Amino acid sequence: MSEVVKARHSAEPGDASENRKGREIVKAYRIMLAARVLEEKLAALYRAGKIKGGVFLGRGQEALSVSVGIHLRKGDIFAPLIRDQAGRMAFGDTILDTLRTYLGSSLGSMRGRDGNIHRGRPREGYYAMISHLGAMIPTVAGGLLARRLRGESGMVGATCLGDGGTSTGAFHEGLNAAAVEELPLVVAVANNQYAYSTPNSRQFACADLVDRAIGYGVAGHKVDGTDLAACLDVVGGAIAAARAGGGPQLIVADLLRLVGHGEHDDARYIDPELRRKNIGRDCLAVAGAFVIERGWATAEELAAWRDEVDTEVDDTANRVMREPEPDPAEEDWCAISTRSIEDNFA
Amino acid sequence: MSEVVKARHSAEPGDASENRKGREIVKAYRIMLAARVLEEKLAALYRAGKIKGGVFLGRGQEALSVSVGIHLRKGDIFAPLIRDQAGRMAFGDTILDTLRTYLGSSLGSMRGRDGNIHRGRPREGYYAMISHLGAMIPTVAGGLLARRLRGESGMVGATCLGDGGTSTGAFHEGLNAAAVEELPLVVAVANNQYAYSTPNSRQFACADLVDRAIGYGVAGHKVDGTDLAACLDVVGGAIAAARAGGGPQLIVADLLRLVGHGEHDDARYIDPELRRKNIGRDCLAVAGAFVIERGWATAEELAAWRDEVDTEVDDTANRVMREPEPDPAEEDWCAISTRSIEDNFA
Amino acid sequence: MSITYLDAIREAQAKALADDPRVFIYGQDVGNFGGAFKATENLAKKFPGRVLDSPLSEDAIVGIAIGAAIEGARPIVEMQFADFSTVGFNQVVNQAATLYYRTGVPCPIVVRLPSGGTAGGGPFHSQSMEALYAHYPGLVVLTPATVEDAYSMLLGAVAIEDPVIFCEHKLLYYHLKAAGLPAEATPIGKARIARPGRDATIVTYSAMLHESLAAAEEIAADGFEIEVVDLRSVKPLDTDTILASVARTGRLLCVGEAFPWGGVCSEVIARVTAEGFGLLDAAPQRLNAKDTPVPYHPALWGTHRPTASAVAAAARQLLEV
Amino acid sequence: MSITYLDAIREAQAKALADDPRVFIYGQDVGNFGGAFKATENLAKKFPGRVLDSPLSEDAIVGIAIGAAIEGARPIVEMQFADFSTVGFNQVVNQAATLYYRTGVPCPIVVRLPSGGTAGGGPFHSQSMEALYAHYPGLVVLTPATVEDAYSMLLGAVAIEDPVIFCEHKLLYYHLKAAGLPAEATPIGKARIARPGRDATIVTYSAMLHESLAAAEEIAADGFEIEVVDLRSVKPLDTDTILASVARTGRLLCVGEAFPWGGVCSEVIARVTAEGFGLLDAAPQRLNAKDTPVPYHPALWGTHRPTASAVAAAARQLLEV
Ligand SMILES: Cc1ncc(C[n+]2csc(CCOP(=O)(O)OP(=O)(O)O)c2C)c(N)n1
Ligand SMILES: Cc1ncc(C[n+]2csc(CCOP(=O)(O)OP(=O)(O)O)c2C)c(N)n1
Ligand SMILES: [Mg+2]
Ligand SMILES: [Mg+2]
Repeated sequence: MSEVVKARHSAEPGDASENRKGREIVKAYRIMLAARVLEEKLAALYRAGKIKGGVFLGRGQEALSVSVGIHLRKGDIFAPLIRDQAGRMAFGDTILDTLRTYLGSSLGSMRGRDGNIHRGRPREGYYAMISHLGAMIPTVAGGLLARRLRGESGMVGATCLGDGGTSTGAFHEGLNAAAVEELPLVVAVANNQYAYSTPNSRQFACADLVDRAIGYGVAGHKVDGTDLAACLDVVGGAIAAARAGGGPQLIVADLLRLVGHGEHDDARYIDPELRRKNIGRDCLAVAGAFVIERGWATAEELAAWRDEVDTEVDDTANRVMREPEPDPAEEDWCAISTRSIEDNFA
Repeated sequence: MSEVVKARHSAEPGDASENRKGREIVKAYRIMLAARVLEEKLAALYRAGKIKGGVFLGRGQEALSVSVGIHLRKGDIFAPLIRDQAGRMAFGDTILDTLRTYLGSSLGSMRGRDGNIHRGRPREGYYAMISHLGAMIPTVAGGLLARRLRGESGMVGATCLGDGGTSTGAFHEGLNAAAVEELPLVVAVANNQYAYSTPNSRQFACADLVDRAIGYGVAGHKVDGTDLAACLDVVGGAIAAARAGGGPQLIVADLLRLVGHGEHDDARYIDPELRRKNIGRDCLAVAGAFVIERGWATAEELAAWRDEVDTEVDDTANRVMREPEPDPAEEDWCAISTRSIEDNFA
Repeated sequence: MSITYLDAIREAQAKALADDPRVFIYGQDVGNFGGAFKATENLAKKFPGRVLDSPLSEDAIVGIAIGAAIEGARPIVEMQFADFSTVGFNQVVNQAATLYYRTGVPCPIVVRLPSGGTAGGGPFHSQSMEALYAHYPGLVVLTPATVEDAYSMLLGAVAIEDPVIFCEHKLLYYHLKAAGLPAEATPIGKARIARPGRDATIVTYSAMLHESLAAAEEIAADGFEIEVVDLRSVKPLDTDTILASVARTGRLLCVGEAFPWGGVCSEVIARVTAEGFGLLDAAPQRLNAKDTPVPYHPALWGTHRPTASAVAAAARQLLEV
Repeated sequence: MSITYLDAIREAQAKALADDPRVFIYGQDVGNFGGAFKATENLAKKFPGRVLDSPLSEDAIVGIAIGAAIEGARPIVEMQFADFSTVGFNQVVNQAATLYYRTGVPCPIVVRLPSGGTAGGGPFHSQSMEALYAHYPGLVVLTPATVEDAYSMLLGAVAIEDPVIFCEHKLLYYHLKAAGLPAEATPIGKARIARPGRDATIVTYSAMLHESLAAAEEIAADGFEIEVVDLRSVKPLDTDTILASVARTGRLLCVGEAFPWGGVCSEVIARVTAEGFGLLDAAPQRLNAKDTPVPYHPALWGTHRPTASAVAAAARQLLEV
């Protein structure tokens, strides 16, 4: 898997390139690890009945997700989707705010009005997804259009989607409109072979989802979603291409979701054959082994990193569980910002 | 342009093949001619203020349209769009019913409730389009699915669309779902370079709309929409492929609309360069010249055919203009068929 | 034997599939998986080839159902949540709802909408969309509140030739139970007196029936008898049954879980005041959810929606006028 | 100088573009062509790069506007016809309408809907969708009936931080004329007494204002003075102005062009009866279009919609009670 990466950095002297790559991968690995540990905590809290709302996890999809978040900069736009805990953290979301929304603290960014995967801070370029799949594609495109209209350049907007989400009209209209405007939009599709229980065979009939790129006139990229180095490379390349004016980029990563659709789901419908294939590898384990094999860290260091996050996650959860829940009596129950024209229902 | 056609029919002895082709082309030509004459009458009636509702014509698009209608059989489904007067007539629609809807006769198939391009007779497989572009694609797919579920086979469902219509979510969702079900659906796109005033450069960014086929896993076909023989051949091939179990077929015909978007529109926005190119040819004139050149008919015969339709159209219009308009007092103003549960507004 | 509201919906679909070869089911995850809420569990196995997983394409799902209906089939479509039907809205209101009026060909589709709020559901998994669909001519909009109605009204919905929006309440799926299923269907379009009374009428539907019944029970302790009318169908609306009740009680409170502007409650009040103004001893009142998106946090949600105690408070106020 | 309703809409957009660099226009054919109704004529030339033709993609159009608004822009979106906004419905009601409540970030988009019936428009080019949007929390829904309001309310719509559904009536585009444009804007959310009277109140909006004024004029010949209230905004609804009028007249007729179930009229009646029951001397009435799709044939359309004479008949009946 290092072949491609090496080729890309061939201008650098071998050692420097190797070191830089090592640092990048270790950084990404540690974010993946934090996301994984945090999500395991969320699952435990869910089983303990402590969570408000649903829990939908990204286990097995961290390599792709982190690769999107890590290549974005301040000033970029990111609209993560359901399974992007890793990408969110790479883009700056915190363990604290994650736990606050899941545990229903009134101090969370969404103040109890919305939560969990729907959280965001739009003013910081961190868009808050609506549930309707595909809807964030035109939204990010619009954010980019506005930035361009006011003279900005060099920014990128990225959003993630599942295989199922590619069947929505919103995906089609949004990507097509972005292509017409040549916007620096990156759409990363986590092709985890299922939409809830629906296998790809009932979702689309094309040989590969990346074949859609040509129909929009955008660049298409394929990547092994279980391979962190490959994801970092391909996603990094796509984001760089968008940033450089290459227009929209469609990335399709093949992988498997290693959990249920939500924590209520045992994912019995997943073909066990798939789990045994390359696609069924755990990207975190693969990345950890790779890091060790390359000598960028030792197994002991990896274990220590996990302990570190474990402690932070536990401490934060304990703290957040003592925070107040939102108080309906303190809510102003107004859905518009122009209070002077609020409608009154007697 | 005869190259492709010849190749397809090479199994037949040269003469027989040539004669069969001649008969098919002449038949198609005469339908195109009838559609053209009828539409010219509609334009004249529009200018005279006699039309109820709008007039949107298919001038320049008859070769493609007739090719779709002519290859469909009784028992097939056809959902024509805005510019399909020729295809409608090939599928069995009449001068009489066309004029009845445009002139607002109560005897028209839509009884004044809807009209003009929105007319149809769904019970006869002739679906009545709604205005929302793209919407008929899943509708036809659903009709085909129902037929298959009750054990029928060998049928085809076809619908037409413009370049602009391909940007709708409905196009994407409908074609994708049809591909998953491998339905015998044919979507014929009349790529007339503009959606109302919007040029393709503001509509999509792919090199060619037919490139979308691969993204759905369906067969794609390109054809010169100004060339009747080519249209008959390509559309006929696509319909035959669908009928034979080849799944959905996407046809993209390049052509130019030789009238305004509607009769209220002077189409000033159309690039005059395009008019001078091959794409700007009048398919009816091209087909007429071809018929004469091949010796399938003489110029005099062509003129006589036109006179014949002219007379029929004029006579029918005169007759229809004496027919009663719908009488609001006789309407039952009920939108559901189960009268017993009609809602009552005092 | 104890059967839930969800079981009733499943059984009705099983019966429809068994009785009528024209029936099929289409929607996301409805096949082998049996649907997000298990409303179609085992149906794919029992009726091979007639319970089909769709792509994630609400617009196409409804469009396909319409085409199938034109060809004489009787599709039942499941939206995974009512809220996602906004994406298939156009096909419902502009094609299904207009087909019969325009062409004379009816459009017998049933669109099942898992509706209403649950704790933690949030803005996109909690909506009550009956008013949106009822606004459009050409649709029948049903809102069963009981296990029996869930069963018989769904069978009724499949039986009629017109497009039906079938609003099932998710909160009732598992908790609401009955001893058995009705042998006879109540006719579509008839409301029902769920609790007789004489002092005031509460008109309601769906999950709010149960909050209203609880409120009536609570108030009964004070010696007031509240009559509770379960609309069952919001389009058509059984104005006669409502008027007859108001004639008995002279007081009207409408309770709905939907957003307040222009919902079922305002429609009921407009009809009662237009046709039964003289029957009213006090100003008719309504109680709806608050005019904000449905909040995700259970503590906020519990205040956003009308609860039994909020209904009781509103009813007490009405009784005091 | 004479300026039409359509001119006013164009001028308001020109002024918004000139005054505020954050404003841009996005929609089908709005660029060089100037829009299907010429509401943006010459604006692309005057404001290069700020009036953009979109693909034929209503869902993406609204989604793009929302994203732009998040980044501080003030997009004005044109739907070619209100009816086509059903395809962009989800983005409006689920993203634009919820954004502020959920995230605290406002969503200042304006969605212009060429609304209402015209002769020959038919089922898909004639709809009045104000009730659908008003039902959802988080939206402001404006329905200007005059040239002056079309101008000042559109400027007001661009100025506020919230998403505005701007329902322009196509029938008023060319025929309705005024001498000039107002210098001062009437505040958003205030209704207006369009004609003072004492015998009955007609509450109406958009094109129906003119039918209602004509009806009032007709009835004046019989010696009755009808007060006509032009709502201007249907969400928020200016209940105070309506109540004050009903307090003067004791009688209420609501007139709307939309479908009858659950529209503006039923909302107005529900509010008036809840808050002003004692003010009413007769049962409040409403007059809407018929409960079918809008027919295409002018002869049918003329009966489907309320006309001045239908309004006059309804008002006379109300006066006789
Ligand atoms: C428009 C829409 N329809 C239905 C749903 C309900 N839903 C939520 S997640 C999901 C499956 C998504 O599958 P995919 O896009 O492949 O993402 P994955 O869950 O596999 O990550 C569905 C159907 C939705 N969120 N939006
Ligand atoms: C969903 C939708 N949006 C907008 C319209 C309004 N409209 C009618 S025809 C048209 C242009 C269609 O262009 P195209 O699909 O290329 O067909 P053509 O008119 O060129 O034949 C538009 C925008 C519509 N009918 N449907
Ligand atoms: Mg998936
Ligand atoms: Mg076109």
